[in-house]
Amino acid sequence: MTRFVSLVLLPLGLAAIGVVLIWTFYLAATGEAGARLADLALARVPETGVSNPVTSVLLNYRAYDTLLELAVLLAALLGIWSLGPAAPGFQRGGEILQGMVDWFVPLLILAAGYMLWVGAYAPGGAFQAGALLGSAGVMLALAGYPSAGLPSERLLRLLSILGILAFCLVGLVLMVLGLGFLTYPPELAKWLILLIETGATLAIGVTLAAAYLGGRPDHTSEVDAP
Amino acid sequence: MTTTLLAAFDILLSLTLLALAAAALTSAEPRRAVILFIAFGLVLALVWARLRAPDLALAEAAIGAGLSGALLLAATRRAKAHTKEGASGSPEGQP
Amino acid sequence: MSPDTLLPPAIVLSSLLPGLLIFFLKEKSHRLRTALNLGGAVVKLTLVVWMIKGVYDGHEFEYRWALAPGLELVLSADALSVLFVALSSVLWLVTTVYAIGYLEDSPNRSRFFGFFSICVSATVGIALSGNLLTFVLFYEILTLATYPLVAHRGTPDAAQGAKVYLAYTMSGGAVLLIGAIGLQSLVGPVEFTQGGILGDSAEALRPALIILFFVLLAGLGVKAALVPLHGWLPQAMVAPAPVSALLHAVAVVKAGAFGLIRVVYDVYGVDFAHANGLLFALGILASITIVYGSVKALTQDSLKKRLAYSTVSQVSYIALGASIFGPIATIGGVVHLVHQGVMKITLFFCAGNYAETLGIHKVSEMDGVGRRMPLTSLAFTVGALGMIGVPPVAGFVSKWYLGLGAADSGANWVLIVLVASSLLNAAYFLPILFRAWFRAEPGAWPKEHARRGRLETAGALLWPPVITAVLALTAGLFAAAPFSPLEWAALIAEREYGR
Amino acid sequence: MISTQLFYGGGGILLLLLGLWSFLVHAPLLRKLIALNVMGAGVFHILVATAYRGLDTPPDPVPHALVLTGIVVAVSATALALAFGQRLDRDDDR
Amino acid sequence: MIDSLALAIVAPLLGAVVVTLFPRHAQRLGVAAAVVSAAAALAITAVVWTDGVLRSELGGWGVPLAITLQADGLSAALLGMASLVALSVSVYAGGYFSSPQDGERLADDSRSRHFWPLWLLLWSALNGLFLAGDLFNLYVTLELLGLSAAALGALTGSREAVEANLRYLLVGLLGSLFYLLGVALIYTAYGVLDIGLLAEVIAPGPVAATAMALMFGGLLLKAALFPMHFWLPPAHANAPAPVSAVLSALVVKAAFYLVLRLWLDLYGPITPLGAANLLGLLGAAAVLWGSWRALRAERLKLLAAYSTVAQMGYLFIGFPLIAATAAGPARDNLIAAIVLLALTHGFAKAGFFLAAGMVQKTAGHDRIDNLGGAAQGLPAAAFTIGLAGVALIGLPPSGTFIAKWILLEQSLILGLWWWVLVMMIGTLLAVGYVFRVLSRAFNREPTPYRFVNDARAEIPALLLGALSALVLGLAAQPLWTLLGQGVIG
Repeated sequence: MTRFVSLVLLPLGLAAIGVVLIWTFYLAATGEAGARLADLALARVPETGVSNPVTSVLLNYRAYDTLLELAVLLAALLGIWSLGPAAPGFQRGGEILQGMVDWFVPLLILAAGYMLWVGAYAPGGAFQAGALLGSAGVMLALAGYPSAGLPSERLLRLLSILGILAFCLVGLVLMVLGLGFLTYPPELAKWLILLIETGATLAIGVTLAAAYLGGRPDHTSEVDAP
Repeated sequence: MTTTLLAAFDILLSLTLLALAAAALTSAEPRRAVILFIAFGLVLALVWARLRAPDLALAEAAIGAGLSGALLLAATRRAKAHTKEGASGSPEGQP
Repeated sequence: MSPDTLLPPAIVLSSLLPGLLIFFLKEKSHRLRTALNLGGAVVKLTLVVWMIKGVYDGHEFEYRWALAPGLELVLSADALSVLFVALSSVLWLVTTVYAIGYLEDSPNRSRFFGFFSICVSATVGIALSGNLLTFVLFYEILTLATYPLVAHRGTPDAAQGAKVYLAYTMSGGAVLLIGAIGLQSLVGPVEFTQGGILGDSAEALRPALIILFFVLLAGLGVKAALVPLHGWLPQAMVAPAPVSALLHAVAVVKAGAFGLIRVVYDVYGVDFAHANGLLFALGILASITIVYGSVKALTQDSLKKRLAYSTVSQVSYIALGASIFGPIATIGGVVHLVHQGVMKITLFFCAGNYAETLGIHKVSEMDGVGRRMPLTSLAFTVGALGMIGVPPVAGFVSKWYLGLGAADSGANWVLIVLVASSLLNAAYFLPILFRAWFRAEPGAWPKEHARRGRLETAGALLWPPVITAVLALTAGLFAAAPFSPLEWAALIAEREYGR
Repeated sequence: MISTQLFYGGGGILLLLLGLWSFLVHAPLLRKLIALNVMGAGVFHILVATAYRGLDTPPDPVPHALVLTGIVVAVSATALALAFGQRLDRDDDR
Repeated sequence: MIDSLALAIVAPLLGAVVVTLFPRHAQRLGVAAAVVSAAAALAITAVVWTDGVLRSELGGWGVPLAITLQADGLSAALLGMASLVALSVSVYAGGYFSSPQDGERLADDSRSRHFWPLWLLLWSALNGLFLAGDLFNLYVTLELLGLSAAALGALTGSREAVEANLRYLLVGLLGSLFYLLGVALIYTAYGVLDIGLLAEVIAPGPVAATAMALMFGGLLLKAALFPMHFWLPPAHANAPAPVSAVLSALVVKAAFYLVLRLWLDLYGPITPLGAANLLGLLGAAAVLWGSWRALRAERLKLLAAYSTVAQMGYLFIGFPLIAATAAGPARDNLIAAIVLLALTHGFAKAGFFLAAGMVQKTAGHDRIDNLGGAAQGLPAAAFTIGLAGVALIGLPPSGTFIAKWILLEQSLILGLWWWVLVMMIGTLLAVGYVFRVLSRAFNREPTPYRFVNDARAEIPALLLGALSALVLGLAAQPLWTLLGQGVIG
């Protein structure tokens, strides 16, 4: 009976929904929306301080979305920490993996730096860079480093909020200066974005690596005992 | 000519994508499902590169396929360890 | 805002604020609590006296507060509301004194007196309601505030009684709410107006209006304990005696009866109600209740239960008065609002005294109690004779006007009801009096408490029934004096009939 | 260009439905998470298709930015859900 | 120029940052951040009240490129309620997590550390959601809300709590995806994300209808509208009391707010009556089913959770009434009544859960049938439950009474008597479940009567109860003034 539902009835229902969705998507795509926001967004890219349009949107037009997104990452990390300590570390990887890691991790970190810088005018940016940093952490964890190369808890906490902190401080300072929250002056935009992106990259990197460990770093007790 | 070629490419890519998705979703063996999911993510990155979204292709490859995949893989490993040890799991479960 | 505007809310607040403060008092703060209780009661009484004089002189007391667009809280005073306010304020003062004595050294008094004060505030609010919304609002608050009093003792009996009470009154409240909103959705905000509010719209909406009348009747009938909605009242007698006094005389059943009077006279208008047979239906219902309550009272051995069924019966005199077309019967009904209250509270105080002093709960245990507790028994006798309708106690006056009004409007069947009911009253009260005065004292009382002082029981328990008994006598003897309940009821009837 | 949009948009919808089916049918947490991720990928795919404006015109950067945000949210949620699962497993072990 | 809208979101966010940085001082810093956050949000409510709608286009790009924040009367009303509830919960939490409890696993100190940053993130998401004027931005706030809420709900650490909140997390993600799909469709069709701009161009038709179905579907899942409520009772009943309060009073309310917002701003005018009737029908089912289950619940917090299911139902019964009423004062009254209902329930349910937490802590459990002594020994908590109960039932003088009166009156005027029937049955069932609890406060054993036993926990709860049962009922008129800013009139 359940098999019948899951293999016949449900797919039939979903297929019906699919037909409606495809039809409406067809209507939507062929309707009169035209260029949508594309032309406007592209036209003003030169004013944003970066030349990669996606970065313009992420860090300038819709920077506020990105701020909240960093908050989502932080929430996930804090949630993971609240659920308990990390699982016991993996067994130390073999010699070959060790050797690879010694090569690979510095390379990933370098690549992350490059990705961060290049994001201003070419594909890349804080998220991709942060992801590379996070991958470096995953590598280290796989190779058997129990803390995935992450620093002490105090520093880890600092790094994980760096993106939000940079965003909020820049936003508030600009607001107090009378420009409005997250309204960059064009001549400074490039550097402010880079500043925020640097913070965000570090935050994303450590967050993803810490999330991979799946729990509070196990040196909690020694660092943060009351 | 190029349009036809492109169309063929589009169809091939999409079919691969859907096939990988379907395979990942129907695979009952966790590890296999996750590996198929990673492959799916990588092909998706390729499709997005084709759709002129290189930023997204990079992000999907690194985050969607890479890190999510790594997270899920780690979970399968833990789950395996858990089912091995968990056979004798005590019911009270309180420290 | 002039004093005239603020007087009605001030009367409500005079008991509400002390009540709220009392909740926060520690159990031991006996004096402060007593001071708040009595202070509130005295302030309230003073304000009420001021209001009586004002209404008599034709002042308009009206306070309006917008709750939401189209929904107004209106507190105002007309002759009818002043009558009810005066009744509840006087009896509240007496009951507070009684309750202080009754609950001496028992637990959770802060909780008790807090809700007790809210109860009276709600009753006064009902009395002063200037529109149906306000009436419903205070009516529901009254239900809510009496629940903790009924449940106060925490025994399984009390829990059960409270549950039944709640089930009845909340359902009644819901029905009343529907009726009130239904009426408002038809004719707009329902402001109580002498002669009714329907005016020209009445004919077009007649069927809906008639249905709504019965909906309102069902809602109000629960508190007024009309048969078959009376079931909660005998069950609720498990409450402490001062609460019974409150339920039966001061607040709850009175709120229902008062609501019926309001709906008949100031919402529908007596002419419309008469023309469409609504009065007749109400009269039938009231008559059935009167007879049924009395018959049930006959067989109760529990003293409080017998008194409870007596209430079922007696409160319906008020409804009966409202249901007879003509000012004389109206006088009888309205004045019974006061008379029944004064007499019934006396009876419950006395029942409480018997229970507290000698442990007597049953009629069959009352042999010779008159000699042991003469003052209490004297008060009880006055109340009982009044209920039967023996002159010169107040009850006689009510019945006299009811009968006269019925004869005057040609409703002779009502006379039969009155006579039958009086005979039944006599049948269940006279044996009690006989036992109390003419039977010999038993060897030992069921559970006699140590005597305190020279009096037959504690002073705070003894004087309230004596005072209310004297009031019941006075109201009968000096019925024709100015500002007597009867005169006031006549004023109300005159204004309602506009003649 | 419209046809490409429609083609890939349709693909996105199919992914979404496949994922939804799997989410509803399969109980294990891991499979539910893969299903949610495939569903998310479907929605992102639709946005990427919407952004596409042909080989010669630069695409709309706004949906791209939205998708980037979405990807990060998705990985955060996956990580958190896995931590929940891990916690439950650990409780079983004890 | 101070952008008070951005400030209301940044204040709790920075608070979360600070408590993350200094976990050892989480308690003190957290309460301080709560005070600042509440002040920032209440300032918005006050300014909207006096000066009208506030609007801010972040980044200085102007619509359609920029994300707008907007506070009209509706946002301001919910923001105000949320701030007061959140502040009370913060004060309460300060005491709650600092004393040991039965059945809790994590050390309390560590629970407090985890509570504060997540809670402030959740608060930030709430403020962001109430102020957002952009469809995609709403998606991000929804995700932030969902993730932090699920993590907070699992803080008790019991297996039931973790399981229930994992389910809540997954359901929330599914809902968000539906919502996002709707947004994608909207963007494909209309090319804008700003709600104000979209309102100008959106037209009735299959695209708008499908987008609405998708977005509403996702949001209703999050609002736990029957039959999508299955996740709520276990998640809310097993969370720590201050978290339960937030989840029931604010988080589901946020999803409802969004439905109402989209309905009023976008979809109401272009949607057939049938859709509104469907919402009403589900609402009615929620009222009946939720109340019934609350009546049968054995645990106090489970009862409260089912009551939330029921109370959310009332809110949705408003939609068919709004849809059937022509624009004008009557419709405005309905809208205001629904908002009033939502606000009252927010205060009442928060107070209820906080008080329930006190009772549970004292008794060591929350099985209703065995609560006697604990309830009588905690007059303030019992009183709070009483006040909140008055509001849940809809007795005067609670805000619910006024709101229900308006809803009932309009139903009768429209001749839609079946909604009346549902509301009255729900009300009577609520009498049943509320008094089932209250009857436990009357016990034979005398207890040393002290009204307030733990001021830090009881006073906030009591104030919330009083707000719902007294203030909102007797002083609801200002809500009409507030909603007059851009919503009604």
